[in-house]
Amino acid sequence: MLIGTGVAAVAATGLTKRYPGVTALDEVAISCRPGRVHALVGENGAGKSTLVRVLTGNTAPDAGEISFRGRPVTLPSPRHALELGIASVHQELTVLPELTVAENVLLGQEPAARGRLDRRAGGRTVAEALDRVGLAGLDPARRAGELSLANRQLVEIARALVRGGRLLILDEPSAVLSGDARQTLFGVIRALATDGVAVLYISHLLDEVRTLADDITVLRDGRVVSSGLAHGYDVRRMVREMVGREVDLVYPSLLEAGEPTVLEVRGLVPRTAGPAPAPVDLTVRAGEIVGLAGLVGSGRSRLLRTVAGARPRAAGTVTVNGWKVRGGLRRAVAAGLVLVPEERKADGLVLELPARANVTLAKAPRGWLSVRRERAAFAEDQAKLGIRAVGPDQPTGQLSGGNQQKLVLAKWLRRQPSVLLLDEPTRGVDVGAKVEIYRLVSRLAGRGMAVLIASSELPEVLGMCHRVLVCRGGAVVGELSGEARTEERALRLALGVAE
Amino acid sequence: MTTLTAAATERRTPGNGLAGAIRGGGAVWAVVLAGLAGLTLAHGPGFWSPANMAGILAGTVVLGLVALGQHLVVLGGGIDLSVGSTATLAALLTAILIDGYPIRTVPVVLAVVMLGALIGLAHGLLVSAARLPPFIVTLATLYLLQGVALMISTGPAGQVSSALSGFALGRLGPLPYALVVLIVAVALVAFLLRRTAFGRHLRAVGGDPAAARAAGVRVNRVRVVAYLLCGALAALAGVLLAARATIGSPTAGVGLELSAITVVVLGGTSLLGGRGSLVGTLGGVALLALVTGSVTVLQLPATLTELIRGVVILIAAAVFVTRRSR
Amino acid sequence: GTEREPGASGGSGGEQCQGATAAQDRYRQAWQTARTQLGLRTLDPVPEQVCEVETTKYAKPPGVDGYKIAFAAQGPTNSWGLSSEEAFKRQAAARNVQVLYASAGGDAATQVDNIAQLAAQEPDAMVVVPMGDAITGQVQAAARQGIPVVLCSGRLGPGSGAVSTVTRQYELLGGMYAEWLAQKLGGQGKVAMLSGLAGVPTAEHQRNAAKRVFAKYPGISVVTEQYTQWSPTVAKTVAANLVTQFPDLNGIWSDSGYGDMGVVAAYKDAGKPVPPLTGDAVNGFLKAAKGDPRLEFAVSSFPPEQSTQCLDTALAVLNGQPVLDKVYIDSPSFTNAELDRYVRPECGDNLLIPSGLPPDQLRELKLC
Amino acid sequence: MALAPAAGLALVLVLALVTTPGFYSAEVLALVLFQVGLIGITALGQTGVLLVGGIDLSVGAVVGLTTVIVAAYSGGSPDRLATGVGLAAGAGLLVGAVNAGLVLARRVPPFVATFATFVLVQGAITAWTRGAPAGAIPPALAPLGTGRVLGVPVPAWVFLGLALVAGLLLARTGFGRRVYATGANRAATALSGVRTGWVIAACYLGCAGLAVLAGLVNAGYLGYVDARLSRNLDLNSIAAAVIGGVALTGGRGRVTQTVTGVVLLATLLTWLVQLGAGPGAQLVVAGSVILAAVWLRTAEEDTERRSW
Ligand SMILES: Nc1ncnc2c1ncn2[C@@H]1O[C@H](COP(=O)(O)OP(=O)(O)OP(=O)(O)O)[C@@H](O)[C@H]1O
Ligand SMILES: Nc1ncnc2c1ncn2[C@@H]1O[C@H](COP(=O)(O)OP(=O)(O)OP(=O)(O)O)[C@@H](O)[C@H]1O
Ligand SMILES: [Mg+2]
Ligand SMILES: [Mg+2]
Repeated sequence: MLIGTGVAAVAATGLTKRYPGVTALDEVAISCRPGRVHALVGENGAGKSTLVRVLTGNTAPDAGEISFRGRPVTLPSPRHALELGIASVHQELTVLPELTVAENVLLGQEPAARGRLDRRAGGRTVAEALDRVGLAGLDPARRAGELSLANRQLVEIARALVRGGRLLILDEPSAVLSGDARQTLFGVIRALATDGVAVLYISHLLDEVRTLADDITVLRDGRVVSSGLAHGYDVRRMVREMVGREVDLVYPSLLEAGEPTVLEVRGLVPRTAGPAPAPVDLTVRAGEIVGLAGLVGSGRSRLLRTVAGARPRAAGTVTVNGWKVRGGLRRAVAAGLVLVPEERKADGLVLELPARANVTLAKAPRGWLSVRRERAAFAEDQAKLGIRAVGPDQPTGQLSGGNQQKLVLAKWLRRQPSVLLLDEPTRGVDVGAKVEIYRLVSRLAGRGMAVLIASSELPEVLGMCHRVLVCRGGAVVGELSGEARTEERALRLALGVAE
Repeated sequence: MTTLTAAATERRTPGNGLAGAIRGGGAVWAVVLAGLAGLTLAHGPGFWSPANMAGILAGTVVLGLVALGQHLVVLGGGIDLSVGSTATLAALLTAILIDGYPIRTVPVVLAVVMLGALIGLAHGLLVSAARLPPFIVTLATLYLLQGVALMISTGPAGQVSSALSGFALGRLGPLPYALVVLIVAVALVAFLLRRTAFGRHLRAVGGDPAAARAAGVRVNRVRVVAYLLCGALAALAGVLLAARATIGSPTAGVGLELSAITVVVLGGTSLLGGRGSLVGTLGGVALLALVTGSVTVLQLPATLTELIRGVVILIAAAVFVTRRSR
Repeated sequence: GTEREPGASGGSGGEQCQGATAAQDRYRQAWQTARTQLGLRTLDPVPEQVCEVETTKYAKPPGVDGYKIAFAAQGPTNSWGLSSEEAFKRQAAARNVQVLYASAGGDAATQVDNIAQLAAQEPDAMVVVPMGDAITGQVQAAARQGIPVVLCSGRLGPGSGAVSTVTRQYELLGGMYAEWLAQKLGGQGKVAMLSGLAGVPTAEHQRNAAKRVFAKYPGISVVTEQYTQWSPTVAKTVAANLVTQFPDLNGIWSDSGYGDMGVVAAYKDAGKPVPPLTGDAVNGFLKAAKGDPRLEFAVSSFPPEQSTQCLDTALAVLNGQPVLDKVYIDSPSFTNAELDRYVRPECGDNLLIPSGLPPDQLRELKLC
Repeated sequence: MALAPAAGLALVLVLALVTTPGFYSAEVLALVLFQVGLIGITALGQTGVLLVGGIDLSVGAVVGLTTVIVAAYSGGSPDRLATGVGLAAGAGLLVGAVNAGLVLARRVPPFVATFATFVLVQGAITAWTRGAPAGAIPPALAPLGTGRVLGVPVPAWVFLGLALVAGLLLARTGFGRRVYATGANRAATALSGVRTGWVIAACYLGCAGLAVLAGLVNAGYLGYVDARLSRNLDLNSIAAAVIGGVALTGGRGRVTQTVTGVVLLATLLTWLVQLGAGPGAQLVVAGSVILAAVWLRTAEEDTERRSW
C-alpha cells in the first residue's frame, strides 16, 4: 500500500499552542489517512502529546484548523472528538484505579437499555476487547488499580478499541509494554489499518516506528521538521531531524570497573504479603554497572526498592562501603545509596513544585532556603545534565518526560551517592536524551560510582552493563557477563527454559 | 522486538477479601455489631423491644437520607456543607405551605423536594460550570439558606397534615413507617450507583476528572446530577423533619451536614472522591443512631454522653485502616 | 379533605376550660410582683387563660420502686442545664421517684430521638425540657401513647398534647425588661436588642414580647437587633460594635446575663459608661456590676430549679389530682438598687441567682 | 492571580462604604483588626495543616479547652497563670498529637480524625466541668486580648508577627519546602528522604499550639471562661484560608492568601454586625458575599484538579 485512499481521516493546518514560556505547537500541519499508520516522532517536549491533546479535544489550540474527513470541525471537548470517531490512548494513563477493568474499558460508552446498564452486552464487549489486546485471562471484575502498569496500558488500549473509531491515536502505548504485548499491539494496529482506520502512532522506540509506520512526521520544538513516506527514513535520519544534529547511537564504551566492592547485598528477602521469594545476593563494585533483567513482575523493582530501604525487608543485609545499612530509606541515603524510582511522576518528583525545588529536595536545608542559591544549583545541574526547561521556576509538571527524568537524577547526584539504583531510567525518554543518560551513567561509573540498573529494554541492559543479573520470581536466577551477554541467554534465563 | 518481557497473568493479591471488606465499609459494621452485642448483654430484652428498636431505627431515617445525598456528592469528588440548611428550609416550607390542609400534602412535598433539587442544581452549576470550589460554595449557601429560613420565620410556623405526621411517627412493631422512605432511597441510590452509567461516571469523575473527561464522560453533567440528587434528598429529609415535628421550625436541620459528612467518611468513602461504599455509609448512619440510642437505653450519666460519642467515633475511625500501598 | 385540620390532637386547648380563678389571680399577681420589684409604673400582663385539667384518667398507683418518670433534659451544656438536672434528681430522690434520663445536648433534633426512646421504655409520666418546636410531633406521639407529658422550662405551641406546662413565662421576662428600659429612659431613646440564638423559642418569645412593649413607646427606637448566642465572647464583640456605631445609645435590652458579661466588658474596654441594661441574673454579671456603681440594670431569672415543680406536677397528675395547664413560676426580679442582696461574691461566675440548690451541692458542683 | 482574593475584599469594603456610614473610622478599623487577630491566629495553623493535605476540625475545641484549663487551674490567681498556661499548652498539644497519630499511624482521614477529637475534647470538658466551668481568668492575661499598641489591638499584632513568621517559615525555609512537597506528593517526598510523617505531625502540633494561643487571646479578651466556646465547631479558620485560596487538597497556598482571606472574613463579620440586618438577612448577606468573593477569584489555572 503506497498511498491511502480517499480524503484524510484527520488533517490539521497551522495548529499553534502556546504555554507561558514555550510554544508547544508552532503552525503544525499533519494529515492521517485511512488505512495508514502515521508515526509521529520527536524529542521529549517536542509537542507530540500537545498535538494529541488538541486533536482529541482535550486542549483548545490558539490557532489553526482541524478537518475531519474533509469537513472542518471544532473540538470543544473530548466527547466531541469521540463522537466523531477519534479514539485515543493518552500518554498519561487515564485508567481509573478505583474502577474495575470492565468499567474502565466501557467508560463513557456503556451499553444501556432505558438507562439501565446492559451487563451482558457490556460483558461480551469487554471480553472481546480484552482478548484482542491479549488480556483474555484477566478477570474483568478486578480493580484496575491492582494491575501492573503494562496491563493498565492494555486496558486503556482495549477501551480505545471498543470505540471503534475512524482515527486511533496512540501516544507512547508501548513504553510500558513487554515484548509479547507489543507484538499483540502491533498486530491489532495492522488489522485496524487494514480495516481502513487511520492510526497516529507516537513512540520513542524508533526501530518499532520503522517496522510499523507507513508515514512519518518529525517534530522539533513544536514545528514539523519533515514529513513523508516511511521508506524515506532510517533511524539515523529520524534522530538527526529530531535532535537537529548528528547523534552517535552507540553505548558508551565500558571502562574497567574498580576493585573495592561498594554495594553488597546478602540474603535479602523483601517483606511480602504472599509467599516469600528466595533470598538475593549481589555485589556491585566501584565503577561497575550491573543490570537487572527479567520479565514484567519478575521482582526487579521490588528488589531495588528493598535495597534502597523504600520498602521493608524480611531478612538480609545491605552493606555500602563496608557499612551495614539498616532498614529505612533515610539510612540508605545517608550511607550513599539512592534510588531513581520507576514511576517518576508518582514517586520521583513533586510536579507542583518548581524545577529547582525538585533538584534540591533530597538535600533541602534545615534552616533558611536561598532561592538564589537554589536557582544557581539548578543552573549548574541544567548545564551538567542538559536539562531543557524554560527556567528554574518552571513547574516541574510542565517539563517533558526526559527532562523530568534528568531532574530526578540531578536530585540524587547532589547528594554525591556511592551507589545509584536506577529503575527503568529511560522509559518514555527520547533517543537523544537516552544517549545522554547513558553517557551520564557511564561517566558516573567512571568516577567510581556503583550502578545497578533495572530495565526492560534488553539491548540497553546488555549494552550498558558490565554484568547482567536475570530475575525470575523475585530471585536472581542467573548472571551473564563478558561474551555471555546475549539476548537469547537472557531470555532463556528469564523465562526459565533450559538451554 | 528485543524487549524482554512477557505479560504475566495477574494474580489476586492475598488478603484481598479482608482488605476489600474493609474498603467496602465492613469496619464500621464491625463496630456496629460489637455495639449491638454489648447492648444486648447489658440491656438485652429492653434493648430489643419493638418500641426501642423503632426508636433507634427512626433515628436513622433523616440522617440516612442526608448521608445518601452526601455520599453521592463526596463520591464525585465534591462536598456539600449546605445539606443541613437545605433540610431546615425544606422543613419550614413544608409546614408553612401545608398549613394543616391535608389536600396540599402531596403537592407541597413534591414542590419542596423539587426546590431541594433546584438548590442542588445551583450548587452543581456553580461547582462545575463556574468552577468554584465546592467547599466554599456550599459553605456560603449553608449561611444563605439558613438566613432565608430565618427571614421566613424566626419562630415555629405552619402545620403539617395529620396524614404526614402520622406516617412519620407511626410504626409497625419495630419498624417505623418512615423507614420505608429510607429503604426506597437507598435502593434508588444503590441502583444508580451499580446499574447505571451515571454511577460509574460519578466514580470516574471523583477519581480523576481529567481522565474521565478524556474518556468522554460528561463531567459537568455528572457533577450537577450528584448535587441535584443531594439537594433533593436533603429536602426530603427536611420534609420528614417537619412531619416528625408536625410544625415547621427555622432550626430543624441545624448541624446535619457534619453528621452526614462524618458518617460518609466513617463508612470508608474517600473525601478525595472516586472511592466509596454505600454499605459503609449506612453503617456509619447505624453507628451514630446506635450511639445516641444506647446512651439513653443504658441510662449513662449525662456528663459522659458526649465523651462516649467521641470515644466511639474515635475508635470506629481508628479501626478502619485503609492500607493502600501499591 | 380540603378542610384545614385543627392543630393536631388533644392537648391544653381552651375548649372546656375550668375557670381556674385562683390560678388566674396568681398569674396576674406574678406580673404585679415583678412590677413592684422593678419599681415600674405599669406592666400589663399578657392576656393568658389558665385552666384546670382533669387528670383522673392518668391516675395510677406507684410501682414497687415508686413511679418511673422520664426526664428529657437539656443536658449539662451550661450551668443552667446542670442545675436544672441536679434539682430534678434531688427532688426525685426525695419523692422516691425512679428517673429515666436523656440528655439532648441542647439540640432539638437529638431530643426528638430522646423522647421516642424514653417513650419506648414506658414511663409512668414524662417531663420534657423542650429544646425547640421540632419536638412537638414526638411529644404528641408520647401523649397519644397514654404517657402524661409535662413541659418544663419552656413551652410548645397549642396542641402539643402535654398535660401541663410548667415554666417561667417568657413574655413576663421579655416584657418587663422592655418596660423597665422604656420607663428608665422616660419613653425616649435609642435601644439595642441583644437576643440569644436566632430561631430558638427562648430567645424569640422574649424578643417578640419586648418588641410589643417598645411599640407602645413611640419615642423609643430600636436601632439594632443582634444575637449573642448566649456567649459572653460573642456578646462582647457585638457590644464593641455598638460602642463605636451608636455612641449615643441609651439602653440595651438583653435576654441574658451571659451576654451582659460581654457587654460590660466591651464598654469597660472602651472606657465608656454602660447604658441601662437588662438580662437574667448570672453571678458573673452581678460581680462585674458590683465593680461599677454607676451601672443601672434590671434583671430577673429563669430559675433552673423550676424542674422540681415540673416533677411535682407530674406526680400530681399520676395521683389524679387536677393540675393547671400552665403553671407559671415566680422568681424574684431586681435592679441595681438591690445588687448587694443578691450578688454572691464567693461563688463562681456561672452561678444563676438566686440559686435554689443547697450550699453543699453548690460546692460539690464547683459553682461556689 | 495574587490579586484575585483581594477583589473579594474590595467588594466587601465597597459594600461597607455604601451601606454603613462610619465603617471607615479608626474605631471600627480596630474592631476589624481585632477580629483579624482572633480568626487569623487559628487560620495560620489551619493553613499548615491544609498544606499537608489535612484539615483540623478540633481547633475550636482546643480554644475552649485552653480557657477552661487556665481558669480552673489558676482560679484567677496570677502566680498560677504560667503553670496554667503550661498545662493548657500540654493539653492542646496532646490533642494535636492524637490528631497526628490517628492520621499518620492509623491512616484515618483527617476529617474524621479531627472531628472525633473535637467531639471527644468537648465531651471531656463537659464530663470534667459538668457544663459549668469553674475558676477565673487571671487579669494578667487581659493585655493579650484587650490591649492596644499604637491603636492596634494586640491580637492583630500577634497575628501579624505570626503571619510573618509563618510566611517566612513556609516560603523561605527548608521546613516550608518539605511542607509543600509533602502536601503535593507525599510518596515522592518520602522517597526523597524527607520524614514526611514528622512534617505532617509538626503541622498538626503547630495548629494545636496556635489554637492554644488563640484560646489565651480569647480568655484575655473576655476575662471569663465562656462555656460555649468549645461547643463551636470553628469553621472560620478553615473558611478564611480557603476563601483566600489555599487548596483543600494540599500543597498549594500561601500565607499571604490566608491573610487576605482572614482580612476578608474579619471585615465581613464586622460589617455584618454594623449592618444590623436581623438574623436572616445577616446570614443571607454573609452567604452571598462569600459566593461573590469566590466568584471574583478567577477560575484557578488548574481547574480540572480535584479541589473542594
Ligand atoms: N499544561 C502545560 N503548561 C505549560 N507548558 C506545557 C503544558 N503542557 C505541555 N507543556 C510544554 O509544551 C511542550 C510540549 O510538551 P509535550 O508534552 O507535547 O511534549 P512531548 O513531545 O509529548 O514530549 P514527551 O516525549 O516527553 O512526551 C513542553 O515544552 C512542555 O513543557
Ligand atoms: N504483571 C504482574 N503480574 C503479577 N504480579 C505482578 C505484576 N507486576 C507486579 N507484580 C507483583 O509484584 C512483584 C514484583 O513486581 P515488580 O514491579 O518489582 O517487577 P518488575 O520486574 O520490576 O516489573 P516491572 O517491569 O513491571 O516493573 C511480583 O512478584 C508480583 O507479586
Ligand atoms: Mg508526550
Ligand atoms: Mg519495574
